[in-house]
Amino acid sequence: MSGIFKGAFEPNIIAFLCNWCSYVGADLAGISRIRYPANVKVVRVMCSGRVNPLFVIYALRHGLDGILIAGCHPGDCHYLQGNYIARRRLVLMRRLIEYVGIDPRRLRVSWVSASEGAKFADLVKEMVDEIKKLGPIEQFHENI
Amino acid sequence: MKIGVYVCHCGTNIAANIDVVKVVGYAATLPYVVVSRDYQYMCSDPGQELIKKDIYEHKLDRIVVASCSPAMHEPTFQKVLEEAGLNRYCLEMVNIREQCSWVHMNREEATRKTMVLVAGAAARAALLWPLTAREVNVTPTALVIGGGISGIQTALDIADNGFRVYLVEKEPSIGGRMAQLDKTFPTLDCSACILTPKMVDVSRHPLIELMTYAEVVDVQGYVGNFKVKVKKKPRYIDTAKCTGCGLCAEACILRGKILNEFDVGTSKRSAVYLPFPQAVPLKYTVDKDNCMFIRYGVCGKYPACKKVCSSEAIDFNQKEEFVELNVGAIVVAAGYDVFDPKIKPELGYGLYRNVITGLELERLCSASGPTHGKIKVDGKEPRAVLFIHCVGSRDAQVGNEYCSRVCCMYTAKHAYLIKEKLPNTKVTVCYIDMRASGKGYEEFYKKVQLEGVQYRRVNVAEVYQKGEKLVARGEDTLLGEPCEIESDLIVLAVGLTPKKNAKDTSVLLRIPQGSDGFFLEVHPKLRPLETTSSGVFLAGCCQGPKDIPESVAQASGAASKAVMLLSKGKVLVEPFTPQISEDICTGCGFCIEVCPYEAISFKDVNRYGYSVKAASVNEALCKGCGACSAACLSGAIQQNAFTDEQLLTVVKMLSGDT
Amino acid sequence: MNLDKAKIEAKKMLSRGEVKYVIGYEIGTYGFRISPSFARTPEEVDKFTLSPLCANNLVTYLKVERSPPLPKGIKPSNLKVALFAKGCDSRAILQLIAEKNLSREDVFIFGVPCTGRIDPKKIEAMFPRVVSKADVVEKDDSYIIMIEGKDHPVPKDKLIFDHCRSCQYPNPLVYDLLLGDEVAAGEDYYDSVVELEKQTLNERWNYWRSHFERCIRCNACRNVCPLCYCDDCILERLKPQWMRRSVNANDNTVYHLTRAYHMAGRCISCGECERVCPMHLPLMKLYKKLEKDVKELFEYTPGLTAEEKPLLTTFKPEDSEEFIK
Amino acid sequence: MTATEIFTLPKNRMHAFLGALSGYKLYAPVLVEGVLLFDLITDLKKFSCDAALSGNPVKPPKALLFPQTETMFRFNVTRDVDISVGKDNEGERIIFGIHSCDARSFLIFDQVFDRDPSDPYYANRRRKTVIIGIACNIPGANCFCTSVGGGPASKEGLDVLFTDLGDRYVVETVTTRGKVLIKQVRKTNPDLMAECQAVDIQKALELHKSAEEKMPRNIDLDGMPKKLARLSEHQFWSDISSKCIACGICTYLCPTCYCFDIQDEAAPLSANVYKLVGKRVRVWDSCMFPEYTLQASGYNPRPLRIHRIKNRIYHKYKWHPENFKSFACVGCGRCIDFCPVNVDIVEILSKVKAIRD
Repeated sequence: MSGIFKGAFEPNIIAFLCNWCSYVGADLAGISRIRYPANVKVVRVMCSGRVNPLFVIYALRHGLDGILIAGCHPGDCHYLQGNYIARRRLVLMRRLIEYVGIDPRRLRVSWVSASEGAKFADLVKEMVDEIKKLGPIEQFHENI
Repeated sequence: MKIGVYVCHCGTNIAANIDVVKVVGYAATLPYVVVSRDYQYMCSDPGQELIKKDIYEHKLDRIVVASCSPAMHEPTFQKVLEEAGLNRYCLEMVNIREQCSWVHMNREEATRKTMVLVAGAAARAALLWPLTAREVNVTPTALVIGGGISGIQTALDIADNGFRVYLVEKEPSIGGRMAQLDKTFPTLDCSACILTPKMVDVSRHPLIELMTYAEVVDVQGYVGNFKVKVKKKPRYIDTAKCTGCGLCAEACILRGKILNEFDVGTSKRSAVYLPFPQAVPLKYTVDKDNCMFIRYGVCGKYPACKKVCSSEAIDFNQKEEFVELNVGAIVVAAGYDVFDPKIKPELGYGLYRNVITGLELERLCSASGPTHGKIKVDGKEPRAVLFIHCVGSRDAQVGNEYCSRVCCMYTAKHAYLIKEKLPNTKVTVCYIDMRASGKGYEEFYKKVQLEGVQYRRVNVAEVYQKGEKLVARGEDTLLGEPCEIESDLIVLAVGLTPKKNAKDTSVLLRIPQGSDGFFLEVHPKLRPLETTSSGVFLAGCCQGPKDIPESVAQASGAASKAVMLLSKGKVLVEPFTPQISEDICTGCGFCIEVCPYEAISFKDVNRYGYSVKAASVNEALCKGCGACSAACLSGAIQQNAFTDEQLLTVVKMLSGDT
Repeated sequence: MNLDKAKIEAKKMLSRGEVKYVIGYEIGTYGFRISPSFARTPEEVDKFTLSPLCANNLVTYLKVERSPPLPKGIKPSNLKVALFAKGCDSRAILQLIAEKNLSREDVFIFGVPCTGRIDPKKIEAMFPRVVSKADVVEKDDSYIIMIEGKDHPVPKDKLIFDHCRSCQYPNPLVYDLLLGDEVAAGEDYYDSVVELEKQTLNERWNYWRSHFERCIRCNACRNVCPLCYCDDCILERLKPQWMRRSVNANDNTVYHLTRAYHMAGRCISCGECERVCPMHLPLMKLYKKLEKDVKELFEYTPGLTAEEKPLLTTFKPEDSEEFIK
Repeated sequence: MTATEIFTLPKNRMHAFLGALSGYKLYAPVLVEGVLLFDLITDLKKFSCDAALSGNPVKPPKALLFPQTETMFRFNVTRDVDISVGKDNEGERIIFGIHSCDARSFLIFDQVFDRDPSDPYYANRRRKTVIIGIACNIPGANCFCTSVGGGPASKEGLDVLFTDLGDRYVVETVTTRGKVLIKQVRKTNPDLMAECQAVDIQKALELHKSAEEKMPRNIDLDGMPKKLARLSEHQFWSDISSKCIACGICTYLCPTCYCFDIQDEAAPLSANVYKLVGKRVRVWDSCMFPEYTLQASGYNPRPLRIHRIKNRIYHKYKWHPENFKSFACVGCGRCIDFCPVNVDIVEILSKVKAIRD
């Protein structure tokens, strides 16, 4: 949790964005100067299909409060089908963490195209608000 | 391991919202970091020199640059590393402009985020290893989408450079908007006269394959090697046989019954038609939405057109065809739509017949237009004509905040033409701000005023009918008092908008649209012709409103960008192929299944004397998506530069933001 | 009797040198224990037994030490392995083939139609400290437990594995020799999973935590699993270290979540992981959940054919988007 | 060893007795989700004698002195490293309800961990732990303590020994430490324990004897080390090992297996100032895992189960005896009870004996 002001809970969220759509979309949000909270930190991958769902477990275990994974819209994948495969994996992973009692809202998957800068910004705002409500991830608290 | 960290101010773009100095101080404490500096403009020559010097002096192994988006300057800094003898893939960039300083206004938060990102980048950099980009050949052919003046110019320039060009136009003829114009400002030369020769050049050019009445429906592949699927809509006319004589149109039983799009509805045509006399190709087209025979299977006893066509060009059995094109570069010259004034009903368009748009006036003025150049309202010549500026431009209410940049001048041209044709008619122009910035424009504006055209700074609120007359009510913003202006004809200076299907095109080519809906260039100043998907360039109004000279200039620019790519003949493909640890691979074949390019296959490897199957990659086929790495259960297959370890170390670092 | 049929065939194959060995079951060293039995000679086949106690999924032996270092000059044998396989075991075989980790011609399968197996934890709780070798026969809806010549009839459902009750595939889906007549499938239910799904997030978390914190990470669940065939498991890797070595509720959770995700669309519900767990972790509640989700979301059931592509390597454009926006 | 003192304690006063052990952390067997485990008793109601008697806890008591995960020290790495060894704030502890076999396992641990140089983590806990045992009247199905020099009522490693006479316990102090403890209890609760009558002592001895006779598994291990020395290359090891699935149950649940692995576990603190905070942990390891002997080069001297099983047997019945004059096995039978594939150490040993050479 990144508390800038003492006490205030600032969710620490990691975002895996695909290089061709979502990362460009995030850049567009910047170019268009659309403001959104600083809680989300982006990791660039070539394709949402690169994201191994076990990254989610790893991130949660290391105390991240939320994980966002964004890729091209179904059908628009730069690599034809990466996002389709990612979708299956992540839908299952989300159900799995929910089943063991981790709030599934901590894992978000979205399709953000290169021209959806505004959507990306909204997505981040929404997710940050949501996770602020959920509070810091307690499950794996004693990290080290 | 020695890492250098470089944080860019980007003038104030970054420094204004991020405490760069603090970040640099922090970076110095990170593992392996031996140098950590900030600079005004890292991408500038001195900035680059700074990095090179450090690489030499401190024997740096890895470089972290925190600046703008890698989409912007990754190649720049990769080159720096190479010039200093480092492998270009030993660079890790941190996007602290587009994804930080430009979106986070709280300096403290933005700085904090930057520090954590830099920490992640440094950790990842330490785990990067040198890679060699692969060279792949470029298909020496270009695709130009859109046959307006921009597309035409682009196609001609590329072809004149000796490269094959496919020019795809969705209408039956090339020519685009310019073909609809009567005269062009400020020189008043006839639009057709300067455009038609170029159209003909296109049709005659040995290296240009013209595909009219066709649309791009799918684009796959990447810079240098795009696979494009084009849909050829059926014309129901065998273009090889059609002589363009026009007898079919004469004979068509729907003759004069169908609105003519080219004349923006100011005239009627047949179901089989030629958009305009100078059309290229000079081939007729059957409009399947209206043709009786196509709609109902019968047209009288026997379709009249078929009866009269001696060359038997009419063929109702034509089906739509799909053709696959391989091209190395794509230029998008998709053009624009004109603003639909119905969105502003207060101006009476569609309500009063004598409220028309500028484009409609163009057709009325045109000698080849429906009225052969005569301007009449209900058969009478208008005694007073009123022009209203900025319809659908600079107007937040309709969501177009931009200036369409051509309306002031084309209205001036219209006013002039009317004065020329009807010297006694009173011509008033209601403007908001007069913009005549182009070469010879201001002079033309003066000239028009001298012709007796009255310019009034009036903000028109509504238009209503008063007997025969139309009354425009508004506020004279110079006098600061309300005013009403009577006229017989009102011409709306409608603005330019993105094409209705711009979104589809954006998806098709994976090029972003700006907030205004026009396609987005990589950089508004320095890379106005390129898009974020490399190998795809922009020409003309699809990138934003332009007048003809600008469009032509940009078209030539885009052409030369494409030619640069094609003539280089090779492009570097990122070496983000996977590496396989054969001793870990279980041979389950998951990676083979998920690979969309069949780049992975089994090979027999010897494991302690046993022959076992293990995955093996064909780098030539691999496009580097990394799906295999995520599919692998044993972690045996790892994508270069995106290994589990390299990615997870970032996760770990970011997790430390507590 | 069916076992005899199998023994005859097994001896034949061994004496002809057609198989490396035959893997079956033999009465264990005490009480209700059953031991996997490797017959390398026709004589050793006589040890074989077949009873409701024979729960082990012998398919797991097709994956352990698949390529042991060979003495110089010795060539790896390419002989078949013959083994007994119940319905679930046969699905493991099919899944292994689908995942290219086994070829059909490498195994000879004695197909065992299965009416369910006895949960050793249950029977040893009911008959504690039984030293002498006991045996069990099935009779209608009950088991006759035979201890030191005394017979104790016990209703089946008191001793049978929970997951056997809802078994959908009691009959081998692939075999070379079927031992006995096919049996009827139980009805498909996920009561315990659904019941857990109904609880709140916190209740579920506490439920799993209370179990996971007991885990000693002995790896029995992983090693016994016929489909955990990586020679080098990512859970033991240090670069990157997916899971810390510390044994505590947190990292044990990581251990089981990782394994569970890796089993998604692959687990064939043989229940071995739960059977071998010395700490009584209700692992089948985890794996049944996966089975249920995979069925619901993708109409997919692993281990039914050798041709089907593994679930997570394929997709349908119309796949569920669920929460994705 | 001082002369023992013997008392009787009514069963229904057990809680009173345990309650009187103030100043100690009390560990005793409790049933958790059907699994018998040593646990810290914070609420005496949680504790039932019958549970404690129902058999050997699944997880051996070594876990209390040699936890599966031990934090050796914490570190804090910036440009330089600073290390802080945790303050030992563990008070005195009592392990109650331990069986004789498990108690003997501490003697074996002492041989390894509490000699010069001694392992501070283990030794420290060892010194602070009083061990109260309960004689086992009914051995478990796979018990063979008597074959490895122990017995169901062996006092080795115990400070106090309880024997269950049905409605009461015979409480016998074994060490001075035990004496002191009992004295303390009696001081605070004078009427709790009575001097033990001769008949009860007699009863207890009979129970001990009958338990010994009931011992289900017996094997004469005389000369085992030498025998093993001669069989190291024998074929039958491969028959033994073919069914092993190489899990860690036998070793983790073994009260005498003491192998461990050492790891640094750290996480970065990357906000504002960078530092790496973490700890060095010691975790149980098992010679049954391939990783156990895997070398950095990738070479593994014990690549196969046959090598590893052999190692386990040899360690317990050859090498350790040769070094310490006692088997590294207390005959608790856990490895047999919980092996999923019925690898039976007694059977293996009998086979070894049976081999003619």
